[in-house]
Amino acid sequence: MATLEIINVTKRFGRKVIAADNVSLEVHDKEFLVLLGPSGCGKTTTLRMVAGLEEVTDGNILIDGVDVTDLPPRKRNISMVFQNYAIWPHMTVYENISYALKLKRMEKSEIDRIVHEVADMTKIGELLERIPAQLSGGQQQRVAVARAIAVSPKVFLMDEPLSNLDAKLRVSMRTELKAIHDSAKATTVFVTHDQSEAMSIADRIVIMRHGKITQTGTPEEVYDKGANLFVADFIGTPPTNFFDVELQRNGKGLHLVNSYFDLRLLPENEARLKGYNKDQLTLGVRPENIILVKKSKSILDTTALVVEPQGSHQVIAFRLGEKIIKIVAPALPKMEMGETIHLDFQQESLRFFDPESTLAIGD
Amino acid sequence: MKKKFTVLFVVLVVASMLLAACQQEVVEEAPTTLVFSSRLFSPPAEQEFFINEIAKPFEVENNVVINFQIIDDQTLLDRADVQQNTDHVTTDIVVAHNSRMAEWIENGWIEDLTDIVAGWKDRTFSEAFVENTNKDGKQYFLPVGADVYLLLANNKALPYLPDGVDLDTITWEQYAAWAVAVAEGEGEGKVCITGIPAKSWVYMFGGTALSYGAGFPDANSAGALDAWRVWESIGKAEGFVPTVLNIDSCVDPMMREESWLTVFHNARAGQVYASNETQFTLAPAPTGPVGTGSIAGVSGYAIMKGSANYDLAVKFLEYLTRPDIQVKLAKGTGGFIPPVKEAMDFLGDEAIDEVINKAVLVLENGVVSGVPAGNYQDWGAVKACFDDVFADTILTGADITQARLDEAQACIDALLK
Amino acid sequence: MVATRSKSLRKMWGQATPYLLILPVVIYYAIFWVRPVIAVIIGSFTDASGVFTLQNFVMVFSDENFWPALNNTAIIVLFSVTIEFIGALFLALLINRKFFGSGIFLFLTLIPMALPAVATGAMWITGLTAHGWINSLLYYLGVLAEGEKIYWLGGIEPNPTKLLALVIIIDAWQVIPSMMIILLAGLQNLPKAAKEAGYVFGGNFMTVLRKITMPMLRPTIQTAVILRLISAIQIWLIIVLLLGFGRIPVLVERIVYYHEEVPGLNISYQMAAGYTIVVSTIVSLTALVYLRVSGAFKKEETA
Amino acid sequence: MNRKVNKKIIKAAKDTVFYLFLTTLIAGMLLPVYFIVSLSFLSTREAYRYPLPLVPALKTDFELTYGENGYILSVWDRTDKEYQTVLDTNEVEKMEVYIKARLGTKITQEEIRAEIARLENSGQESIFFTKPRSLLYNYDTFFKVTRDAVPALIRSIEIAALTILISLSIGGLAGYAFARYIFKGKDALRFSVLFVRMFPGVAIALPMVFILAKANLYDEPLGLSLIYSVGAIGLTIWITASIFMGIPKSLEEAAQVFGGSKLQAFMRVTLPLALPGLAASAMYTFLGAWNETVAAIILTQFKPTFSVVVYQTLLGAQGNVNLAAAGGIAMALPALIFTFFLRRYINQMWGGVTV
Repeated sequence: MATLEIINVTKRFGRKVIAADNVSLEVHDKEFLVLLGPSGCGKTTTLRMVAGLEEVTDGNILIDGVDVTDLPPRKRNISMVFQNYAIWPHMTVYENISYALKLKRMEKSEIDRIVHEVADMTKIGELLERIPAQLSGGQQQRVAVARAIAVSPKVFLMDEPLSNLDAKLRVSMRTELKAIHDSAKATTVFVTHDQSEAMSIADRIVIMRHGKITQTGTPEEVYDKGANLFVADFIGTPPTNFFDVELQRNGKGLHLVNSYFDLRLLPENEARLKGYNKDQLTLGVRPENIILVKKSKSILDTTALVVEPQGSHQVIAFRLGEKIIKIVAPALPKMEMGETIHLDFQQESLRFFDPESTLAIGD
Repeated sequence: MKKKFTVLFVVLVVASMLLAACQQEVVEEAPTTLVFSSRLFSPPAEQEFFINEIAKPFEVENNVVINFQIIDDQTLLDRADVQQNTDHVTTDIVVAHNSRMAEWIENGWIEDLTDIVAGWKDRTFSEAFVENTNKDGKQYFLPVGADVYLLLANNKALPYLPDGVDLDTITWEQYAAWAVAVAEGEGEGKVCITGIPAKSWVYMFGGTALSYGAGFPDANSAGALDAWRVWESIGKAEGFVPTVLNIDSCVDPMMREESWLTVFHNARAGQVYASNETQFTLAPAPTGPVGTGSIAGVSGYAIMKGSANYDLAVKFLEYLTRPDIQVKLAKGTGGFIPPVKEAMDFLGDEAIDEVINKAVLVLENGVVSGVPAGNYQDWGAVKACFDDVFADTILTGADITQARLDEAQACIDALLK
Repeated sequence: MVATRSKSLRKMWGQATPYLLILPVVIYYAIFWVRPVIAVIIGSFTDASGVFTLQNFVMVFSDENFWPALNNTAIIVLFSVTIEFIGALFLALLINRKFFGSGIFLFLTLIPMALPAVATGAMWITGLTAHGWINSLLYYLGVLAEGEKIYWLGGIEPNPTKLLALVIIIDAWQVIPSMMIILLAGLQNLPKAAKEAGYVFGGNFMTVLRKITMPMLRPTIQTAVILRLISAIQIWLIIVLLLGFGRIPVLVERIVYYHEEVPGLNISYQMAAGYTIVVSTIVSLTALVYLRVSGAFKKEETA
Repeated sequence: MNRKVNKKIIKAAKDTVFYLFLTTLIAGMLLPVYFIVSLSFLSTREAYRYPLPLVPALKTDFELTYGENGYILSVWDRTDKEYQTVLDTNEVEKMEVYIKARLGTKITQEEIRAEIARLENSGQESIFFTKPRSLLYNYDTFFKVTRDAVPALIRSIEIAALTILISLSIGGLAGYAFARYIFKGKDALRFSVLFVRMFPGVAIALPMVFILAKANLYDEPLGLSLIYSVGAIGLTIWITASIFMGIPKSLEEAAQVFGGSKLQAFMRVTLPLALPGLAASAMYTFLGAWNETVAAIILTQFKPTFSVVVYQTLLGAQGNVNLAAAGGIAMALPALIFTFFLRRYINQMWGGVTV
């Protein structure tokens, strides 16, 4: 298998549009890397440049140390799963999978062996003689994957391969893709805008925005240590709650204050803000880190606006000025709409952001 | 399926090309081909006759192939234009109508045949057509298939024939009276003339005018006025078939029995006559004070300049204009008049000979004019001047006025070269 | 150094690709089309001796047949495009229902389109004449009494309205199939769900057609109408076949008239060239206006 | 249970009404076509009767009697329901020719003589006899008179195929560019392609022919294909553009990723998918090239197209509408066959393939 290096790659469409702006990243051997970001962030463009389907305006792409920037797709030793699968409607499943192998002038028996192998791996062994129109969405997706792994590429590219599937199928395919990756051991770049998909499947996540990489890290890193407001907001459902607060040094300790609450920071958190000398701050708290407490211990009292029971837990939404804040609480005790709730923040997982630069502080 | 289609398509293309290539070889192996493009003998039966009865003996004798093609005058000229101006002369002989001969001569697309004709001692071409076929004393066209106008009547109209009228000596006034009587009796006009612009009305009217001593093409002379009066009287009695404006040839309306009476082209009249001899009666065109007037049309053979088979073409024309062949051709093609004086000796006494005889009668004894198309910028435009008078006076039943005719004459004169 | 050069070459190649693909067409038209067209354009602006003049256009505009021709053309275009569109849409909607035998039905409706002019000419002329098959049929059906006739192509009395109507109907008969094909293909590519939703939310056939099918079909309709519009303005052959020149003058018929009927006049070439320029100007303006009004350009820009 | 039956009946009734409606519609649309076909089978005499017979006769009934010039031959007239005289002659050959050419009926001179003898021997005033019609007489004549009809037919197919090839390859390339690329001047170019159709072709037909002739393409099938392509390319570009637009670009990209060059991707994936639509667009081109006469008649001499030979045969078909009809049908037939085989692809023409 192989490594993939993207070095200072820029893509411009026309004069004005910059789809990828000086993107650099490295994908390790056998790694499952997810490019994550909202639509239009340049993740698909980046992937397509790796595939060779889009010309690189500037920069270089290396696969296994070899510069492939100017090579056509077929000479890059990659394969790809397309968003709409792009399986050829005029060929049978077998023909779809064997297309690339035939072009490589492989022995017929060898092709046959590989096709059956990947078909079994993707559980479409029964469907080989069908044409795509006779397949369900999930089956088509499997064909696309089977076609992609049949060529044993150095790099395996997936462009939102699950986005056309229904919710349930998406979750199960997600697991299967991961399993297939584990058995095929292919270096994989996977593009998605669905953060939960990314979290569940990735070895490493690259978060892109406006054509730039904003953060790279393991799912845990990007979840717990979002590099900026955008990442913190983008990762996790419900998203991180943000509060604009004022830093107030009050005798013994540092307080985060706004018109709704006054939070006295624990010393370790105070230490994180040591180098920060502005008096405005954006506080980020994950929904599960806002906890229900007794009235006596609360720093914030409010009324539940909506309660969504989820079985294992419940999501409680309440209004704070203009904002709707959502918290995740254990399933019991069951809250009712309109009930007064008493809340506190778990101090060990608070996130601090500079409201001007939006960058995280004190990591 | 798609694959099959592709294969089928490719096979089709390749096969057709191969076949075409084979054909080409066949053509190359064949003896000399003489291309004969004609506006004459266009009815399929006439084509068949020309190919089998006229061309074949010559082909056999001289080991040539006559490529006989029917093309209308305008296309023939267009084709000649392309051939002459791009040096791809493939046509050898053309047959043009006398109303278009001037264009051929003026463009210099055809050979001067004066010397050749001088060598043929056994035939004398009819003087009536010199104006069209010759220019500056040189002979370019050899006349063939002359025509005059004959009266053709459906026998259903005979009961309306005014008493004492002999069809062989009928006058224009009697013809008009007859037409009026038919219209009154049937409640619908039955006279056919061509109503679509730029067809034959100018000739139909011209014949009448000549009978009254007018020249051709005269619109406003005294004789012409008398002729207009004849037609005016038919118009006023609504004697024309109601669909007159849609008629470009009287063959179809006469055969459908939409119309019963007409004076038109002898070959076409002969064609209708032959379709049911027991149903139709053929007579010479009506007469007037100065005799039986008729426009005489003619077509002519000419050899294209640059023809690769000039000698052979001359030989074929020599053959075609032989009096016996002229007669054979005339008889086989519906009753054209052979415009060679010696030809009359070869006429027999069959029905078709009668058609020709009647036509010859008109040609010989009548007041005949050719078509002086060469004097005008465009003969079609001259026709239109006459068509207009018909459309806005006779057809609508309005009076013919001298002023309207003067206007028409101005229209004609403006077109003089 | 070498690497960057090859890269920029590749890039240039990439940008040039669409132009290279179009190049054959441009060359083709340059050879076979542009030269004659330029000759006609020059001809329209010069007199017989080759001197620049606008006289040709003055002649065209003051030609007694020009305004009737323009008028007739406008009427034919307006009615025939409308009728053809409605007829074609109706047929397309019908065939789109995919009933048993719809394939054969489709083929049968295509027949008028495949007939050569010789056949259609003979067909209508033998039909419309007073003793033709149409009157025969009406007679057998008892519509016409014995001896009674309908003069389809007009009797002695000039009746241009009737003739125009006839031309429009005959033209529609022949053209509807080709327009229907376009609309049919468009219909078949529409997502079914949108239409079904229309019915679910209480629409009847007409409202669904008007509010859902038609708007979604708009690009197809635009293509169909623009192609038809262009050829409808240039209608002439069927008119001349039926009525000869000059009875119902239309614009392109005038061009053919000067080319074929009276080619010998001193002014024939100038008139034909003038009419040609006028016609192509009118066609392009109409097409442009249509494309603009129907919003085809906007769609193109965002695409 | 009753309800079930009722439903079935209602469904059957609805179907019947629907198909009745379809039949009426098609009958209305194809009525003119029926008459031209029927006309092509009529004898010349019947083709000019009024009211026109609705179906061709399969036989001709004759009456033979004595006349002024010999024998009077009469035929049964289906319109007037009586025997009508057509000939009064002594010549057997003339009778034979007349019966063949005007009545489209097979008869030999011996048979005529036999009938005459029968009349003479019978002592009656008249006798009757019946002969079968040769229904295909007009077609027969048409192909007999039309010289080289078969080579011309093949040539026409070849020219149409060539035209399709040229206009699809050249126009298809441009259509592909308009469908797949965004580039400067795209709209202007697309509109100018349309402009070619806006310029009245009749005005430049002859000059175009001149260019061809000067390029040594006089009397060459290729030359005609080149001329026909001028008109066909514009339409082809618009049609192919919308076909290619309908084929997802990713299919082609997938082919590139899986080892194909751009060309291979196009040939293996896009082209097969576009083929039905292209085939249907080829139909327009085919019909255009097949029916064209104006340029063909000027530009060909030894290698005329089928349309030219038909034109030449029918130029003088006055008084022979049945023959003209036969010629028209003979010409329409190949085009109809072509249409018949392509109709299944037509559906896919303008929007391409749905995946």
